[in-house]
Amino acid sequence: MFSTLAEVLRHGLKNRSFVIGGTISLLFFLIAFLSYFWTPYPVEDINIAEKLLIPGAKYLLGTDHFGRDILSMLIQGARNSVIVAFVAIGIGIGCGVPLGLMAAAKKGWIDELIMRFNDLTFAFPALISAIMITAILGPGSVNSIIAIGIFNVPVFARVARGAALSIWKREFILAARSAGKGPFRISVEHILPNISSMLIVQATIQFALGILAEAGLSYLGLGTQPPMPSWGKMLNEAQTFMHFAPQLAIYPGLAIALTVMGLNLFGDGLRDVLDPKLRRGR
Amino acid sequence: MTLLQVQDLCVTLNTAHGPQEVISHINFSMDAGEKLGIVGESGCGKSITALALMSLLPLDSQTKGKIILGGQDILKLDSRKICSIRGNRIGMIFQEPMTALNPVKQIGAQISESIYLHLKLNRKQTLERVTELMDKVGLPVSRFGLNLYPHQLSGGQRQRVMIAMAIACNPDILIADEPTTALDVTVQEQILDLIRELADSSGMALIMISHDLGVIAQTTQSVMVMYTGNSVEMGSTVDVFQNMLHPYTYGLFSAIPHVGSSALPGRKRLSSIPGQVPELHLRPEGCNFVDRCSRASKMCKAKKPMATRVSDHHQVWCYHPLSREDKR
Amino acid sequence: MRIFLAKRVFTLLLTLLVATLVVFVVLEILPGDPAAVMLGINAETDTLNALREELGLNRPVWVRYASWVADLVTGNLGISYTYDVPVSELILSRIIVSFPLALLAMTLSTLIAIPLGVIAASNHNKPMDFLVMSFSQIGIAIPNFWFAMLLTLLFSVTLRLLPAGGFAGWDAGIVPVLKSFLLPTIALALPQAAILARVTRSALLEVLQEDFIRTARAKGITNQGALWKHALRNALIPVVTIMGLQFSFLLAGTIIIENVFYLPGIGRLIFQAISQRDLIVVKNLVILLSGAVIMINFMVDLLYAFIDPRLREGEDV
Amino acid sequence: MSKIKTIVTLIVLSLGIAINASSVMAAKDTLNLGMVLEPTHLDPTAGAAASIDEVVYANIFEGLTRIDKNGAVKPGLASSWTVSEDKKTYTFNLQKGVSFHDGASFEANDVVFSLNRARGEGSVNAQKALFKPIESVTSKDSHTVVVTLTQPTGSFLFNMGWGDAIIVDKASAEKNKSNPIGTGPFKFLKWVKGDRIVMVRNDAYWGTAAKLKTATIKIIPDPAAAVSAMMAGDIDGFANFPAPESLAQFKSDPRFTVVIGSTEGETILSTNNQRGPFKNLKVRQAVAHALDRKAIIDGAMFGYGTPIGTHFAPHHPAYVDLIATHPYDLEKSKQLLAEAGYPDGFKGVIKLPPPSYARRGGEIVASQLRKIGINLEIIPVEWAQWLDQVFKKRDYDLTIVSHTEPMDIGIYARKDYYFAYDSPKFQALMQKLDATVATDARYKILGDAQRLISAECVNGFMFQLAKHGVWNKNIRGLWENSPVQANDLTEVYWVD
Repeated sequence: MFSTLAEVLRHGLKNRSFVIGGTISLLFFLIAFLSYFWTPYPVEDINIAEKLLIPGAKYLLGTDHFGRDILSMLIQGARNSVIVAFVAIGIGIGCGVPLGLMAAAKKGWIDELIMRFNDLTFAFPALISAIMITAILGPGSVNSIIAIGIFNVPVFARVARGAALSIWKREFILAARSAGKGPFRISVEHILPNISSMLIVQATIQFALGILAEAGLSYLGLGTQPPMPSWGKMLNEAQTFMHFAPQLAIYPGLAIALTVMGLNLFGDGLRDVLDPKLRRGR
Repeated sequence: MTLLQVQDLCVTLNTAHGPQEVISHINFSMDAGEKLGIVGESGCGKSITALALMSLLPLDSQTKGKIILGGQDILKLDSRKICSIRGNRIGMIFQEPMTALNPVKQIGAQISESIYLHLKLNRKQTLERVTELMDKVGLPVSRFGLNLYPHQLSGGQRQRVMIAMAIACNPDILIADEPTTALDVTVQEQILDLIRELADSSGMALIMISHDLGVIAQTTQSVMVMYTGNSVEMGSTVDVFQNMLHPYTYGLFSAIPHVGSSALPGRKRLSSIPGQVPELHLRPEGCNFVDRCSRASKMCKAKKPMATRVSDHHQVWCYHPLSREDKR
Repeated sequence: MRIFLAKRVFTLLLTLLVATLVVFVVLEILPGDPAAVMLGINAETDTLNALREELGLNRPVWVRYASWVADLVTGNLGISYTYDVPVSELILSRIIVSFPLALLAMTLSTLIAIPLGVIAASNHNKPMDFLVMSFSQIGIAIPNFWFAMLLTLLFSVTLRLLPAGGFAGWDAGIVPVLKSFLLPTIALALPQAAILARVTRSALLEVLQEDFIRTARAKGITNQGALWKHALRNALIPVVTIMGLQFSFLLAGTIIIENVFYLPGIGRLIFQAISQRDLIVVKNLVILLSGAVIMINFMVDLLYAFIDPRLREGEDV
Repeated sequence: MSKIKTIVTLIVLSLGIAINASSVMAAKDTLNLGMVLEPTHLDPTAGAAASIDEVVYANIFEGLTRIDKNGAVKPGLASSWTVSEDKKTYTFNLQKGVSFHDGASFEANDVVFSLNRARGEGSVNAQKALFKPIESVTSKDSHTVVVTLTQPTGSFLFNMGWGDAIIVDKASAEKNKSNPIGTGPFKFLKWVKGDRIVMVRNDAYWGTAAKLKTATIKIIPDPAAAVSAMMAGDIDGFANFPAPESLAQFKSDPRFTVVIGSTEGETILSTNNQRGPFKNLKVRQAVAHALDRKAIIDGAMFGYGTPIGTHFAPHHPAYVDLIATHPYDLEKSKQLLAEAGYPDGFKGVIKLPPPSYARRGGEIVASQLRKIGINLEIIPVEWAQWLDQVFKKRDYDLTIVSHTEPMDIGIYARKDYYFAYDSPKFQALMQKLDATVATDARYKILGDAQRLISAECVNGFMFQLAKHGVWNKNIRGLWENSPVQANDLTEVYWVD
């Protein structure tokens, strides 16, 4: 199932959404990486004299209400979104996948317990659990990572469990069991590689949702804190200027939308490439 | 009166290696009530022929040639007219009963669907028709309620439901695409007997598709042997079985173990046909069977053989058909 | 079927009990003292103690937990610290906003998403499919508060057709309420419809490859007929799952939309209650929500059994 | 196809007209006033939130005295009063023929009950300190009350005008939180939590009746939603508009007038005088020189706000302009830091409460102090955490808050206050101020107090919060300034 990277690319390049999504996502990661070395203007410095300038030669995309260059903030914001979404997925996979695998392997009351625990975490909509967490630990990008991460755990647990259950029914698993392997080793050696394509696809989609969640949290003032810029915060602060300086809201909104769309397209393309059943259909 | 005429049928499908001609230049005709068998290894295009007759081929396929049913070429019909033929004039039974029925719909509803569509009976008449069909296929409604779901029936029983659905509107032709392959042997016999009885009793023409020569022998009057999309030999079942001419047909028959043959003196090892069935896109220039044929000549490699008619109901596509001596 | 129900109801109650424990512990470690929030900067320490006594905050932890669970069972949810009004009344006044809004958004989203999903699936890889997919990509990608802002800018500020927000109150009649619900419903429904359309499409594509679809067509049913009569019902399982998740999200996850349209819904009540440390409201509201979500999941399970007969013997999906 | 299109456009058009028509007719004697913060309840004697007073003060509840729009003390329920020579006994003659909204009559015992309730042990009154000087409250007859003080208190009449000192009826006092019963020109009608509070004219009012029939206070916490609500005509006006950045747009819109006034809100960079480097006066002076007040006002408040050099409201006659004592001078600032032993600066923490003046002001102050080497980590906190960490436990270096209580320079005399400023000299000044009643003597003491805290740079005094009034141009009678936390609607009416 999990073919080598070269083969994935070979098939991928024929798939439209894989290509478009891939380029946008790559661009997004490059920008985020770039922000470590260079941004057109330093992001921390506030210079009120040049506030709310419209896009021009000096500031390509204009300046915000504190006179900071919007382009630099977008580049810096990209880094923030990558980190928040990336680590949040790490938490989601790190805790969710083992839970899902265990639920599928053990069945019985452990499965029931994990699934009910899943329902419980789904019970608290992401935003509310985020608000609770930031109220306890205080706002900040670290805490929003934890909040989004926690929300990812049940998603990965559910996906991993669903995929693992269908693999457990397959003959080659019976063969492995008859060879005396315990459920733990089977889960790691046989089940995990077979559901990894599903997990990768889910990861890209959760990455996109992670960026949206971070934007939502920043909107409520709970996400990344100054002086570190974030797209969500830029959008939040731009609201009151909607009527006479709309560009403040358009650029971050576009950045979020484009990145999330790119990641989703890439996820779709990846699903088609990795899932043999669908590959034949294209 | 010829019921069905297939003239020079060619079907091209999109595959991983680009468009490939899956079946080429298939010709045969059938009279009302006739029983034709189509035999060949899996992948030789027999199911594709059946789907072409039902015009159920995937959207991105191209079909050339003519299929004349009751005087009109169904390949030229628009989708609405074809729908009025499918299930009404031609019925089909599929191979895999476990997945061929809708798991969330009751069997009674699934059978009555084509009756509503084509015969336009009212509820009461349809119910009677369905009960009658259930009895015909050996699933009396007293024991098998119409509100049962597919997962509550065994493989054999589901195949009987499939048959009931296929013959619901008394079609002129019934196509059975390897109906018994997925069943165990004991049930296989019952299903084959059932199909044969139904075909005989209602005068339906039958096209039996199988890779099992025994099934073909039991149920058909004439047979067509196919290999990688071409028909290699066609004729009455008796002629082909006793006086096979094409090396591939001969190879097929010699691969069958005969019951008790091991007790005969001078036991012969089962001979298998050397080499592999070529991939669709790697088929040779001349006759497709050339690389595996012990009698292959230069001519065979150059050009695909034309049909040579040995008798009025036996023809073969080979430059060096087998003679009687070779078969000792 | 009955054991299936009994088992589920038991796990339901167990989960709720665990939820009460989790919520209580979380709120215990929440820093900040409700009394201080109410009395502000100049309050003196003795007034703070008087208030804390009045609110019963000084009782030991276990006593407070036990009395809360007892109250929960008897349905008396206590008095809100900040609003000094019975919590049940406060929550009720917010449910009559959030619940209809969630219902409206859910219906609109389903009415848009299922047909779009079917259209996309039935002309797979054709322009229509691409159109629906790009709509759904855009729908998912746009942050919903940005979309809400654009809606208000267009319909309320420039066209002045609809109010920019606020809730007219049910006693003001149906029309004003629907007018104030129109924009929030669209803002909530479109992103959900985008997700649901994608799920419907991929579920349908999966089912359309099954053998029984070919059997149906072999019976003379048209492509569309086979899709609506046979494929759709089989594709409902994943679709219903997503709808279940979406409805529980719509109940209280709409804090942002309630903020943009200043609607007095449950989302904002929770957000306000947490920042004002109105712990009684937070505790009871979160439990109510968990109960509602678990109830929704339970109903989704029942729907599974209704849709797919194979599930009626109690095996889990 | 075209036939269908015409029908659809017809429907949309008629829908549009119908909606617009209904909202225009009903504007005459009702008012929709927007407010940002929803009051937690409606009893001003049991909560400190300014939003409570902004709804009920002078509208529903009245006190013995009343603060008018210029901050002067006017007669309220006490029509007149006499003060004894030793300034320790006040005799209030009460208005006659006054009744509470529930019909109960207003007499002297209501005053006795209200004042004793506010200063008693179990009192939950947020401004209990206002009643500390009271020694006894007795009613001489049904409409005269005598109040004796332990020591002369110059601001006693002003204090009795606060929202926390309103007079309630014993019978309805406990229920005031959700069903306020007062003597004011408006009666409470209903409160849809999270959405709006509705008041109607009290036709049995003892004084000049209110001109409005109904007044609705609409709660809109989100500044962007406030802008849309005003633009869409849902709201008639905001006494104090939350988003100063959009005022320019309201000015250019013919439908609205923008009235910029002042408030009692001294917005300061509160400094923890006992914490690390800030113990040292030179460091505090360095900070004072590093604050560019004009940039802070332009950046955070978009130019609305008057710079201040001390903790006093500039519009008050006793104000002393001390901005010149610490002008903006980075070089001097760096030099002072070096003298104090921090040549290359130090790290610190600034905790910011939710209001936008704090969050935006904090970012600007942090970037300004970064120029002289003071690197501040910004930690935003909810009010609950601010009160707990900053106000109670003093776990902070710097914070930004606007003290909106009127005449509150006295807080610098409280040793336990979160500034951690303990100056016996200042405490003595405050005692002297309490003892003097003559206005010019009081103003002189207030001047010395202002000079002292400015010289000692107790806090970074930045600017006085402005009042951004935005309302429909046909409305008259709304206050320009807010000398006390209130939205007095008694004189509001429509013209056109």
